[in-house]
Amino acid sequence: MADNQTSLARTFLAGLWQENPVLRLILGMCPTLAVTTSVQAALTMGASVIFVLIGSNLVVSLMRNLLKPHLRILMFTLTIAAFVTVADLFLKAYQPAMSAKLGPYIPLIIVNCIIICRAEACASKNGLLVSLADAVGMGLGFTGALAVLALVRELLATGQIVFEFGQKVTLVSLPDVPLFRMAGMAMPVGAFLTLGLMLGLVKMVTGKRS
Amino acid sequence: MDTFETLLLGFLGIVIVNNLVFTKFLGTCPYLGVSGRIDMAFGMGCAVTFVLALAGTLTWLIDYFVLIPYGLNVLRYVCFILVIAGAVQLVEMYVRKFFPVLYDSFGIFLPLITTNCAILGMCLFINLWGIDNLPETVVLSVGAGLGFTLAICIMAGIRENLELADVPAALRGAPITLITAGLLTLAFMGFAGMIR
Amino acid sequence: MSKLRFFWEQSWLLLVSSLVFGVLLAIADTAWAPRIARNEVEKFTRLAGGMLPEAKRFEPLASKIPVDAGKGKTVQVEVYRAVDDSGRRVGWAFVCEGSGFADKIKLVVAADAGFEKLAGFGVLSSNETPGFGDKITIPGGFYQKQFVGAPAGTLTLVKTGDAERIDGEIVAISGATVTSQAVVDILNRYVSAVRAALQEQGLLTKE
Amino acid sequence: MGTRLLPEETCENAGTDMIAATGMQVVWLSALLLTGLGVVFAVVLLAASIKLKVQEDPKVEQIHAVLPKVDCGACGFAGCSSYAKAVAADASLIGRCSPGGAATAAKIAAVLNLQISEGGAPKRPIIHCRACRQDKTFYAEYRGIEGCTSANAQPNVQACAFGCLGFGGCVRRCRFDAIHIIDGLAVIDYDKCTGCGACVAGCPRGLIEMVPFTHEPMLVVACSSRENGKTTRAMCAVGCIGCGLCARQSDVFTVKDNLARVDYARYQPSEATETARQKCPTKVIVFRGKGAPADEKVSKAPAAAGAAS
Repeated sequence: MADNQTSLARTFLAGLWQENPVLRLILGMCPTLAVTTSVQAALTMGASVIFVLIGSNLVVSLMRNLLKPHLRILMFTLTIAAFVTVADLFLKAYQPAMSAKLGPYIPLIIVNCIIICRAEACASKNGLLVSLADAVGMGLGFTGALAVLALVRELLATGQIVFEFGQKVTLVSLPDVPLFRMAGMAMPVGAFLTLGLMLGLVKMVTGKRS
Repeated sequence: MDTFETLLLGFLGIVIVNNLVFTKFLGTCPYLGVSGRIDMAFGMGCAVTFVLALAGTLTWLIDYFVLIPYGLNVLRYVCFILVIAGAVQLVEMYVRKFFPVLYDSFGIFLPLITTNCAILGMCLFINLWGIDNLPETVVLSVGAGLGFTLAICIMAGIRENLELADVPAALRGAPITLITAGLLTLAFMGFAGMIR
Repeated sequence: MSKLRFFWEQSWLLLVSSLVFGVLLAIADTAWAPRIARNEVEKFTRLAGGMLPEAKRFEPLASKIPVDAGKGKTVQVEVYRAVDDSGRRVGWAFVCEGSGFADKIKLVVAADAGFEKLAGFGVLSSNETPGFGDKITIPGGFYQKQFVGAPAGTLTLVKTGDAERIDGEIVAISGATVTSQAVVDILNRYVSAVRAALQEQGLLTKE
Repeated sequence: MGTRLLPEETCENAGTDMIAATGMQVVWLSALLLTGLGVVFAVVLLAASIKLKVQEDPKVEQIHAVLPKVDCGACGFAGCSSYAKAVAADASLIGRCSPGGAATAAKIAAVLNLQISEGGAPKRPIIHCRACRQDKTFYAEYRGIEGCTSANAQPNVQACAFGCLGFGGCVRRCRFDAIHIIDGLAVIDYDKCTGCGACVAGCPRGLIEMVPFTHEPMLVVACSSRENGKTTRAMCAVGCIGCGLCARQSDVFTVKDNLARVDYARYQPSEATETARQKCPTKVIVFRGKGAPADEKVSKAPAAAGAAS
């Protein structure tokens, strides 16, 4: 991708919709299913993925000419793991509740297909600016998809969206009617079904012939 | 003696009760991608089991003998992923060179495993559950691999029949696989809480 | 020498970056370690403080108490003495862990000064089945209230009974018997063992 | 809500100096551990990559180089190397790499095209039929399933049993949107076509053939009717009646079962092939490929009075 202005905007927008990692490239399923029981958790996961994505894309695109073939994968995993550890430490220090709730899924960002995919497909071939645009685009695309999924699941499971900053803040609260108290939505069953239907919806909207 | 009993219960527990794919969402990326045909799925399962056993033991050794005594917990993730990536790449080269036949059957899945959440996930869970002896680590790792193979082979069988089914256009491919996986999770929830 | 040169040329990037990342992570770790430790302690004291209102400070005991945690494993338990302003002992608190329905459950248990009656328990971490098992985490909820004032001996779980009556019987949460049983098991295992150890060390004498 | 039970300063200074003591030690130790691991892996992997080198078929290696090498499994194959091997063997799998998207597909096509004809011309599909709806005669109006395979199963859907049915069996298989049904006839858009060959299997009547495009555009006999001249004229205004005029002009053309064929191994555009094209009574020899002139129109009236509806 040439390094001019239009390609920057195009890479950024591609990440948001045409090549949205979750909805179109179907990558990064593990965190998407695991963490979307609550909107706050989804947003925290999205934020940490953006941070790691930007960090690793920049470092990878900085060293893209020095990479040797046999150490390629090792270098990517090392950089990504380092950034994920920083993110994990930060969360443990400043957001202990969230870090406990997300548990093992923060370190699992290392093997999240999106980050290694962007590092390999985009960052190791383009300059800093394009990689940055791509990282932010992909990150926001990922967070957006996660937030929507979490919204649906949390509303259906508990009937309310709760944010915890010290004290509980209930944004939305729906009547205590069975439709909004489906415990299944918080369990793995709900995760798979909701994501499956959501991907189906996206495919219908884009009318993609596969 | 009860250690054998714990090992057996632990093994059954990890294969059926808290199966990595259904209860912990680990390994869903290749689970959706490679479960098209049963032979591919089985090959993938064997490769994952082999690497999980190898990686689980290696990472536990490093964790137990180096990280915890010296208090270097911060390096846990970096060391784990370095070991896994290095081990997988080494094994792949070795199998490709000396066992070409074996390589064609399951070796080709090896590079796919470095970005597989199940491997790193399992290593982290071993650390999280505070397993403090080697036999239990090996048994749990192999069990997790077999659990993954079980899940992916069941899914491959279903998806092969799904090819003949009249799936609505929008749901073809990943969406229908996810919905099937959801129903499978429902089935596996029957085992929940059986072994703790 | 050419072998070494060739080796350095090929993989200097990996060595340099692993060194740099190692140092960076360690610095980040030491910078944030006190904050993380404080968060952990804060969470413990907030829960324990909730159960022992008059306690002002929690002092860890000199030595940890070994408790047999089943499956042939013994766990070292850190017991804290709850002390008010005047230094008088007002209760005990400690952290214990066991396997629940889906995953491990980590609890904070508090008892009165003489360790005769429990002052209740709080959940540090658990991921029981949402909608059923996670009812144990509600502070002051139907299930947790039954433990406040319960005898520090062995507790039994009953399917039906009067939850208001505070005695050795705990009424299970409907639909989450396995989780309720898990909590009772954890408490039975740790409470009696810790009490025995404290009695042995003569720390339960009236002050 | 509870009072601050742990006075800040006692825990703070007790905590920090204890951490600080080992602080420097942790930094020093972790640096040592990580570099140690790095050295071990660097040495082992370097040695392995040299000693365990396996020579790979260059074509597969070139394709592997082009792929994102992320081994995400989205293509249904287990990782990029096995996908590269599969694509090298069967070009119709080109569009499967979703992370790479169209860019990677085009690059694979470029690599493949150079390889398929051993460095010769890239292979492109051509369609052996050029009859639009108004050129064909129909015995009945077909209201069955809108699909070539199902229409092909019914006898006499259209007079000609060999020609293009126009229900888009090939369109459905093409991943590059390079083939369309225009006015009842499948037409290839050579700018978009990557030569992957997926459409060949889409046509139940086998009208699509992959041909090495040594020149651009190429001459093609756009018909597959093996009926004799009189019947073909009755069924279709632009069918090949097997008159043999083209074969007499240039040996590039041969006629078998009343149907002319171009021998692409010896194909060379020349004076003779040009006169053959002009002499053809039904103008069935046409140009196909980038920049191909439009087919010449032929008056609709088929010679014999067929029972055209």
